[in-house]
Amino acid sequence: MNAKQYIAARAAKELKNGDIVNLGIGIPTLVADYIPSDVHVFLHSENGILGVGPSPDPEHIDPNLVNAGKLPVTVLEGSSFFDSASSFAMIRGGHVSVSILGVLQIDAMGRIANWAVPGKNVLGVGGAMDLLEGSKRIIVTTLHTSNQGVSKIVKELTYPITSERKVDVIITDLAVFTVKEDGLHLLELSPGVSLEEVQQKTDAPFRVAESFKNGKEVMAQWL
Amino acid sequence: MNAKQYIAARAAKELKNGDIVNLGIGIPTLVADYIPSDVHVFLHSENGILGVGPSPDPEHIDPNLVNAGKLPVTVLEGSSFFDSASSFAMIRGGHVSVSILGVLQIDAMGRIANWAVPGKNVLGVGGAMDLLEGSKRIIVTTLHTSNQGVSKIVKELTYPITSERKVDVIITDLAVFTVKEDGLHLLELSPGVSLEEVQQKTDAPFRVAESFKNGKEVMAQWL
Amino acid sequence: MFGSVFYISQMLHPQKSKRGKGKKMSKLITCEEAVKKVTSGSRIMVGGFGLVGSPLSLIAALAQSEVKDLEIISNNLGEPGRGLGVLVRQKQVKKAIGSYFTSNPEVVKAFQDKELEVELLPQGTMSEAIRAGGAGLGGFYTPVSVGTKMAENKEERTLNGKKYVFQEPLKANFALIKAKKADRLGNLIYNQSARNFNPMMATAADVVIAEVDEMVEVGEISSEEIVTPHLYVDFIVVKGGN
Amino acid sequence: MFGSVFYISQMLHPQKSKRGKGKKMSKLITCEEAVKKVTSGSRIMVGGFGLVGSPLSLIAALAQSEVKDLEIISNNLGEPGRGLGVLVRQKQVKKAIGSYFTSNPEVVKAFQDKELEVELLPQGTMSEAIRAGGAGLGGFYTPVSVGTKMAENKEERTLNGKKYVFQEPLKANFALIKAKKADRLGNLIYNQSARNFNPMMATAADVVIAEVDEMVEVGEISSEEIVTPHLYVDFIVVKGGN
Repeated sequence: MNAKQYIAARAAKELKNGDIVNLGIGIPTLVADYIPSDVHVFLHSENGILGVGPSPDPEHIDPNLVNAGKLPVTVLEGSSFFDSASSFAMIRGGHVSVSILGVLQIDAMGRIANWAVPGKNVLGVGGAMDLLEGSKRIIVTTLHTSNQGVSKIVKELTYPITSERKVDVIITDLAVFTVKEDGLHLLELSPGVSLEEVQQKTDAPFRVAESFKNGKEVMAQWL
Repeated sequence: MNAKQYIAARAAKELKNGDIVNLGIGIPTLVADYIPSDVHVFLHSENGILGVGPSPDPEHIDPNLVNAGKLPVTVLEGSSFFDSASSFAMIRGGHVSVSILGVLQIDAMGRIANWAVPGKNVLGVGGAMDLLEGSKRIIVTTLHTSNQGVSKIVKELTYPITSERKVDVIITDLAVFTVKEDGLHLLELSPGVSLEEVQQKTDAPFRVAESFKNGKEVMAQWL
Repeated sequence: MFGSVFYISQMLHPQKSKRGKGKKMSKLITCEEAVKKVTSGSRIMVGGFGLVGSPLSLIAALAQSEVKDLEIISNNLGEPGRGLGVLVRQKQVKKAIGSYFTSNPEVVKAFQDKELEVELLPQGTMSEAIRAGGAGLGGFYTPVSVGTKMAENKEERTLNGKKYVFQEPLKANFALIKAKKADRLGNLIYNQSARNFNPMMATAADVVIAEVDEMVEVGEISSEEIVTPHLYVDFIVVKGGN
Repeated sequence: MFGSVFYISQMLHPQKSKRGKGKKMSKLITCEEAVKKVTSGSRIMVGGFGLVGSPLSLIAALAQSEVKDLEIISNNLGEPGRGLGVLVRQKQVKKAIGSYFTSNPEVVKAFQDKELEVELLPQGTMSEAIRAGGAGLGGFYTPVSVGTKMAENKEERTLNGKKYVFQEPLKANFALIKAKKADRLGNLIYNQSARNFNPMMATAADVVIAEVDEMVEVGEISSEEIVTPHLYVDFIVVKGGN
C-alpha cells in the first residue's frame, strides 16, 4: 500500500452507512476501493448521477455515462440521472453528506485552496467551490508535503482560496487533523510517524487533540 | 349563442397554429370549444400539464388529472407533466404564447385587476400575477359591464391591480380593443352594436383604430 | 474490488456489522410513526394542488394527533373538513403560507376570527421559493407582483431595465409529500398532475416523509424516469398504511 | 366539440387552412438548415459536459460555415480539434462563458494570445444562471464563491446571517443541445449523464435546436418521462443527418 492508497483507505473509514458521497479527482477517487464491506454509501457525481458504480470493462464503456472526471463509469441499481442545475441544487442545498476533495494548500483555520495556481491564467473552476460550500462534511485527502518537501498545511494560503468554509477533516499520509473553531487539532499519527516529524513538516500551528492517538494505537485499529 | 359564448368564440379567433395557450377560469375556459378546426394549439395548465384535452366522461374521471381550476381533464398524445416550479418557470420565462384571462376591471392604459376585491380579506392570488407577467400575449375576455350595468373598462382601477403589465387585446360582448402605448384603441364593434353604445358603456377614454370595423363588417367575417 | 459502494442485495438483507456501523436502512414506517416525529410548532410543507397530490393519509394521522401551532406551507388548505381543512377545523394550524386559500370558507373564517395567520404568495413565486430553499440559494428576483399589494413589503430592484421584487427562500422542518411509487431506497415518481409541489418540497425540509400508493423493488423505477432521487426522502408510508 | 386543441392526426397530416393560418408544424430540419439560422456575433449555448451530451453534428456544421465572432456558453470548449475545440481552432469564437476550459490547451493558448475572451463561473452557478434565464428571473443569490476571486466583481450580500453573491441570469440567441430522442412535436428525453446542461439550455435561448439520436412518433415518449416539453424546442436535427 503506497502513501496515496493509505490516505484513501483512511478516508474511507470516515464514511457511514447511507452517506451520499462525492469523490473528487485524484486520491479521492481511490477511496471507493476501500469502503468497508458493511458500509453502504451512494456515490454522487456532479454531472448528474446518483449511484455511480465501478469502472466498466473496456468492452462495456458507454460514451454517455461518465463521472465528473469525464471517465467512463457504470451505475448501480436504484441510480438516477438529473440535469446539472438539479445536481448542483443538491450540492448547494446540503443534500450531499460528504465530499472528499484533493487540495493544493490548507491554512491554519482549515480553509483550502484547490482550484487555481498563482501566476497562471485562471481558466477553470468546475464544481470545486460548489462542493466545498454545500457538502455537509468535507474531508480533505492529500500528501502532507509536495514533491519538493514543502508543507501543504500552511499558516496562510498563497494559492487562491476556494471557499471561506472550513473543511472538517484533513487526512494526509502522516496524520489526521480535525478542524475546530480555533484551528487544526492533530487526531492521529500514521503508523511509524512521530509527532516531531509532523511538527517539522507542518507549517501551520496545530494543537494535539485530547483524543490523540499515536502511530501504534492507529496501527492497532487497522488490525 | 349567448354573450359569453360570443366572447369566447371571438377570442378563439386570436389563436394561431402552434400557440401554447393558458386559459383562465370562466369565459376563457369556454374558448377551447371555439378554436377553428384548422388551428392547432396546445393547452398549458399551470398545475403542471402541457397538452390538456377535453373534459372526461364522468366514468373516465382520473382524480390525479385536473386543470388549474381543479376540474377533471384529459390529456392528448404528446402531453407532458411537470412540477409547479417548472410550470411557472415556463410562464415567467415567456414560453407561454397566449394567456386568456377573465378580469374584474381594465384601466385606460390596459392594465387589469382580476385577483382581489377591495374591502375583502385577501386570501387568494393563485397564478394570476404570474400569467399576466410572463405570457407573451394577454387576451382579456369579459362582459363589457357588470350585472348592475357598471363599466368594467374604467379610467382608473378601484380594484387591486394584478400587474403593471398591460394586456394586448380586450374582448367584450360589445367590442374588441387593442392596447397601445397611448391606451385603448377600439378595433371592432360586435354585430348589432353601435359606437355610441360602446362610448356610453365605457368609462375609460379610447381611440377608434384606423383599421376599425363596424358591426356589419364584423358580422361579414363570421359568415 | 469496488468497496461496498451501495450494492443492492446487501442493503435489502443487511448484515450485522463487524464494526457496529451497520444499520437497517429501510425507510418504510407507518403513518402513526411518521406523525410521532412531528412536534407542535413545527413548520411543515404539505404537497398538493387542492386535494390532488396531497398526502391524505399523513394528514389524517396528523389530525388524530395532539400536535398544534403548526405553520403550514401549502398551495391551499384543503376543503372544509377535507385534507388540510381538517387541521384548520381542529385549530391545529397557527399560520399558513400559500397562494390560494379562498376555496376553503373555514380558512377565511379562521382568518377573520384571528385564529389563523396567513401569508400569501403568487403561486409561481411560492413554488420557486421552495425550490430555492432546497437548492441552497439566498433568494431571487422575480418580476411577478411588482407594483401590486403582494409586493408591498418587499424589496424592489431594477435589473437590466426591468423591475423585480426580492423573494426569500422557503424551508421547513418537515415535508409531507405524496407520490405514486417509491422504491425501497426512496426514489419517487408521481402521478400526472398530482406531481405539482411535491418534488420541490422533497428538497426543502429537514425531514421528508413521502406517502405513496405503492412500494416497489429497487430497479422497478428506471434511472431515467425517477423524478425525486432517494437522497431527498427520509421516510416512506404506504397510503392508508398503519 | 373541443375545438381543435391539438389533435395529433391533424398535425401529422396538416390540412390546408381555410383561413390561410394553417402551416406545417414539422420541426425537423437538416444540420445545414439549422446552421444557416446562426449569424456571426450570436450568443450560443452549447450543451455537454466535455464531449458527452454535446451536439457534435451541429457543431461540425457550424465549423463548415462562415459564422464567426461567436459568444459560446458551454461548460467546456471541447478538446483540441474535437467538438467546440474545432471552432476555437478556426478562430470562430470571440468569447466563452463556462466553468472549465483548462482541459483544452488550445483554449489556454487562444486566451494568452488575446484571441479569446473568457468568463468563468463555478459550475453550479453557471447551471443555475441558465435555469434562471429560462425561468424569467432577474438573478439570484448563491453562497458559492463568496470571498474568492470568482466573486471579485460581484455584489455580496448578507441574508439571514449568511454571505451570498449575486448572479445574473444567462440567456442566449441560440441553444444547440443534444438529446437521445425527440418525438415529432419536439418532446425530448436524454441519455444518462449526457443530460447535463441540455435541459436548462433548452429553456434559455430564443431559438433552440436539438440534435437527437432518434426521432420517434408522438406518444412513443410517455407524458411522465418527457424531460424537455416540446414548447422549448424550435427545431430538430437527427444526428449525422444532412
